[in-house]
Amino acid sequence: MSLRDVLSPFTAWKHVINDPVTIKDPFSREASDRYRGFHQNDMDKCIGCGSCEEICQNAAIDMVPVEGQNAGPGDSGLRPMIDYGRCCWCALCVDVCMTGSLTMSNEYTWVDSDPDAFRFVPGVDAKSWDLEPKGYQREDERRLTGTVRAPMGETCPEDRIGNFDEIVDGFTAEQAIIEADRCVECGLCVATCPAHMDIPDYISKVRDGDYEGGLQLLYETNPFSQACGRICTHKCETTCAAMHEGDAIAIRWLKRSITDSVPRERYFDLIQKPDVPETGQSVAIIGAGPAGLTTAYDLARKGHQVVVFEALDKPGGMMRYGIPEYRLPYHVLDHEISVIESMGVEIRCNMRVGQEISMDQLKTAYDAVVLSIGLHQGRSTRVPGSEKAEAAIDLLRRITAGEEVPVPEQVAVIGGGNVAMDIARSMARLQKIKHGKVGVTVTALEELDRFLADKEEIEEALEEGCDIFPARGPQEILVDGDTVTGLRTWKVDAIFDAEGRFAPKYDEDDEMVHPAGMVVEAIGQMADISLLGAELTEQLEWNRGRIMIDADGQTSEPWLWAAGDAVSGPDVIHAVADGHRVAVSISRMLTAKREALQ
Amino acid sequence: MRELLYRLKDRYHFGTPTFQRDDLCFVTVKRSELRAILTELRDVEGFTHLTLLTAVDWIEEQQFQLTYMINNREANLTLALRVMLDREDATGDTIHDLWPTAATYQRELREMFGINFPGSPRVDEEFILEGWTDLPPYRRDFDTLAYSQQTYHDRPGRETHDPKTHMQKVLYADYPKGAK
Amino acid sequence: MEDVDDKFLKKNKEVPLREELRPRKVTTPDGQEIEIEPLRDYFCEAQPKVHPKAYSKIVEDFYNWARSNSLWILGFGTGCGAIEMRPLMTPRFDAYRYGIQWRPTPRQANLLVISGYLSVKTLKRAIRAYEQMPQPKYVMGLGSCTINGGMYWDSYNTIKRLDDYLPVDLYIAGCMPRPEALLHGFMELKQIIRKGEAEGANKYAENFAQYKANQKAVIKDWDMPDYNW
Amino acid sequence: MFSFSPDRSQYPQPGPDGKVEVDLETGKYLKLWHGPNHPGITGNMSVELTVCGDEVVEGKTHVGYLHRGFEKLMERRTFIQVFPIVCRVCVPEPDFNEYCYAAAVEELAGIEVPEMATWIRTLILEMGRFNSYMMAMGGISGALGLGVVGQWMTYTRDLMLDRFEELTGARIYHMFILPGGVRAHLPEGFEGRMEEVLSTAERYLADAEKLMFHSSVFKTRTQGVGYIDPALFERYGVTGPNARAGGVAKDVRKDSPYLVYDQLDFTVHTEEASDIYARTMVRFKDLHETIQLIRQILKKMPKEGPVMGNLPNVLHWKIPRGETYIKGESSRGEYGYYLVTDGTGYPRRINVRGPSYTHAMALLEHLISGTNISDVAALMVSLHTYPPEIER
Repeated sequence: MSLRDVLSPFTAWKHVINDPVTIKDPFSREASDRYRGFHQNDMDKCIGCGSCEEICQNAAIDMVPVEGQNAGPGDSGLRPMIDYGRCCWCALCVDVCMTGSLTMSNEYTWVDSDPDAFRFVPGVDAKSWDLEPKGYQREDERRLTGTVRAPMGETCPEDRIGNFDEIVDGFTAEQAIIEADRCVECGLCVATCPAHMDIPDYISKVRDGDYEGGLQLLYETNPFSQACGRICTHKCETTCAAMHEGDAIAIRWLKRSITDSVPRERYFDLIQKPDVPETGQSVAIIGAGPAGLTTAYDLARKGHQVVVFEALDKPGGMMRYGIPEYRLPYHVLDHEISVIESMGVEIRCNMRVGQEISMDQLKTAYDAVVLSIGLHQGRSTRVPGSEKAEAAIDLLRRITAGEEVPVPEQVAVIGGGNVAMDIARSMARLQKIKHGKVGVTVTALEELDRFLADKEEIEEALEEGCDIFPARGPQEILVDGDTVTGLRTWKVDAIFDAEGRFAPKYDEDDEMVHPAGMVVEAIGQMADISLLGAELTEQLEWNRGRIMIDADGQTSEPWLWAAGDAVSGPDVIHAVADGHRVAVSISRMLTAKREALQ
Repeated sequence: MRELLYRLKDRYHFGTPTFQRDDLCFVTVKRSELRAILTELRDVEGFTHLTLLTAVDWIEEQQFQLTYMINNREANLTLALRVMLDREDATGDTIHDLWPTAATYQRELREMFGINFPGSPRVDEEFILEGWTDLPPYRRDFDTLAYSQQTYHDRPGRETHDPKTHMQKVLYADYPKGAK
Repeated sequence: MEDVDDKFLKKNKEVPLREELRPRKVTTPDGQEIEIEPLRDYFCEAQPKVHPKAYSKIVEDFYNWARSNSLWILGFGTGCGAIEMRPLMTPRFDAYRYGIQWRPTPRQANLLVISGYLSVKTLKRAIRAYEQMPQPKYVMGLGSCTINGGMYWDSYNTIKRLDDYLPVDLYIAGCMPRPEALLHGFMELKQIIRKGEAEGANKYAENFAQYKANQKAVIKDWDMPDYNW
Repeated sequence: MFSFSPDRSQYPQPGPDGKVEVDLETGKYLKLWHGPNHPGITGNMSVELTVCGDEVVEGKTHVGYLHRGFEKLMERRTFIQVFPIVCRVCVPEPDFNEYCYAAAVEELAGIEVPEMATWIRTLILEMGRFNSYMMAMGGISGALGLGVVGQWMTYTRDLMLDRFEELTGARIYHMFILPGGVRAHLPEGFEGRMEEVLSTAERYLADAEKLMFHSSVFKTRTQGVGYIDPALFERYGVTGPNARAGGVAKDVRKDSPYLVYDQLDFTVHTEEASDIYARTMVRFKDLHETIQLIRQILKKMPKEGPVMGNLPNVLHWKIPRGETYIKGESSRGEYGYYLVTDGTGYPRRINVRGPSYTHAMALLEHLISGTNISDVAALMVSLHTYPPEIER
């Protein structure tokens, strides 16, 4: 033991003269900028998808309805309630939040003698830290769910323009799994889908590789899953939780990957008619489009006898005669319809109601009649010379039917919707085949970003060499004798007036002449209601040119229902939803009738 | 590592080894040979350090996997020997005389998995739990959530809603779901 | 197949009394023979009593003021939150300036801080520690796990609601709460005491049977007297 | 003649197996519970001592006061949900759990970690080591009555917690090392503030050195006390500073470098005496090494780059069947995670190999018999054990 060892501890005394290290006011000490303190939630951004609840390993989060937040497209109306008797401040909820609405402040003090007080809905129950800008936020690059859509193979524009082959390759199994993996299964899309398909469930089937189970799930809500997997307007993808901070899930392509992955002959084993007794009641359906055939499918599966009357050569309606083959190949549609037929649905083609058979005959021969006639008449711009213009819908039908259509070197299309793109791209293909080059001009009233057509459609049309002139109003179709020579347009300044009514204003100085050997009008369609006959037309109630129906699709006549484009506007998935609704309503009526008889 | 297993494989029965990394290998051995292998590895091959001893419950196969992880600190090699035991009446062989610290592991396994190690010191004494009356908790068939909810009480008053069903209730309750 | 309900209604385990707790005859080093019955010798069997208020309000207020300014905490780190008490004992946060200090034995403490989750094994010790503390005494629950189980909400070995087993006067949210939050909690507790609302100990005495029933429902090897102080 | 050594001739002599027959009825023995509520215990655990006079005849470690059943809870949680709970396994040095778990998951799931993230991980681990050593130094000095050193160490540790807070967003449970990377970059000006902490720490350590290693009291109480025979190291699974104090220069960081330790210069310090003094000394030197390492990391690390690799959607993340073991050198010795996956979204089994498990159980029980009661606390602290990682 040296003297040094005895003395050296005394050196600690030098600290006597040091400044104290004590924090004078520990109560108002702020935590660091990144501190994971109490939660904040931006009510405007939150969509109530429940991913935070899903990831919370403490079961600390409940999704609860709150005042002032209503359910709507892409918003469940629920908001997270956090139980601070459970929370561990790991911030996984912040990390996983699909919109970035959930954050954490750097507040950390909450004392209370009531143990039940530690629950609150951030953003709704006012707290002192609601507006605190500091606190934990996720770094931009870090996401716990994938943000980028799996790439989709497509035929390149040069290869696809000269033919009507399908453009989109569809996901490979690996791509489909990668894409399906991004889904957070919140189910917001289900509410948006008109047919309320079980989207998260079938996506999870893709993830698990159970395509057959997925197919059965699809057919529970949609007998046109193959078609919808290709040409659906996919409203669901506009409310996908993933779209807020990345690409929406490619729901449509995933649906397609299910239907493509199951061998065609397996369909008939997987989707079988349920074992129900024949009711002996029968239903006539006018029009073999998606609405009519969905109704037929549902009713046949309930044991009713169903006959579908189709005016044209082949069933499919607008899916066959309106949608070009490169988007929905005919063999897919044929197979789809054969599945429906396997339920015992009888389809009589070339039976135009009003000509081959009358409405009255149907009324007496069947227990119920469904009107699903679609929109097969093109609207006209009624500008000078418009009598020389072609209707897009007509032209598409003729192309499908294999009729000879005139293919001039220059074509002008009026309209900015999907039909306009369809006809433009179809004509472009025909031009390429006939003349070796494309000469299509598309003009529309709207600005490009407000076109009604899907973005991909526009992009693909541009890729294929169509010229698009947005904000051009048609003024005259120039005619030289019997032949069309071009289209004269003015620049559009505004489409609607101050009250929001349709009243386009033009800049007359900005005039353009689009030379064209053919002008196609694609500005909308209407239903051909001549089949109803004067008497029935008189009896029915109407609403702005459309047959008025109730929530179940029933018209003012007790035996007549209406469904599909003719009443809901042009959209396959809407038509399917209509079909289900009408089928349930008819079935209910038929059951009541049967029970009354017994 | 490969060379070591190659050297030993004539005398002992090994399953197919998994070379997880260059310095980490898993291999299944027979229970009857475990002690001899461990002794040889420890005394001859330099695997002197028992890193851990634990069990995995493969309830689907009705087996417990005992993992003896031993480490050669000079060569920095880790070898994990798996021994499969029947889940019914599981009994392992004590190695506390090779490594005294194994007694602790064996006590834990006895308590948490119900695997007995006859002869291991204090193996039947309570280790971590006190007054435990249920199944050994680390067994897969013991449901901790159910036990917890029945033994302790959650604070009442919580209720959650699934966004999908909630939206159905609020937005489209009258839509007929499917064709079924 | 065993009935599920039955499985969980198992009777408390019959445990043999620990060796040192058994009554026995002992020879002292100087040759005397004495009889020892530890459970009787070490514990008092009297039930807890409700602590009456002082007759005069002024006196009671004075008492409460005095109590609030001498929070002596039992230095028993029951769970992870204990690690944030250490900074409070050191100069940086220096809780001593507020009349708060840590004591090594329950006999000298009047505040039991349950620093986080309690495993069943620790609960038994915590109850003993609490009962050995002289009145008036207070309990503070620290962290989420004392409120509703926290992140151990599905654990088989931790209690979920502290107030089932001990009367809690104040909770501090956090996992774990920072020293500053703890200080806030102590200040809040002082306020409560000063107002005369920190009645935890009396609540414990009043609902003694209920608390004991709750405690015995989870402590399967109860091997001590019902109340020990 | 007055003697410092008391008369212990009446004390029982151990039998040939080194054990003493304890018969409570002889009245010679007393059962003494050291903990769980005891100032001289490292955390919430207890040692059941059987004493004769002031000499410990037998000691049994009792743990389980902090048992939360983590290994069971992890089996019920998805791979991402395990991430927040692993750090709770060890309170004073949680980062090792995060690292080992993340590395195990990354290995089995085949996830690449960006370089920047591995540097930040190394930094975090060294900061955690700093904290842990500070606790150990404070603990050992406190156990021997040098309260002021404990105060200094807690203060410097607290300064480091401030750095932790600004980097990770929390003081104790950082939850920063996500599988796939880390949560965030270094904040602006972090290096400067870290340097302040490190130089303050060095100042206090210089003082502490005088108070501890040059104090006659400390030396008398620790030198030659709590000797572990290096021959026992392998058999009792002694690793880390406890082994290094007995001349075994083993350190996982050096022997099988993980993260970026192969790009860092550091020395593995050893002592020969293998007693409390030597163990404390090794920690003290290692603490300086850690300070040096933190400086080195901050200097050498890249300034930018991504900190997160690509994760699949964590809400339904499945990992193929496999098993692995990841280890690292924590402040107490070899820390490891044994992860078994079975192809589902949940781990089949996770086993935590904490160094305290071997140190505080079999080893402590072996060492404790024959010591003086007053040395028990110092002995326990010198082994540097944290109860939560023993029982998990």
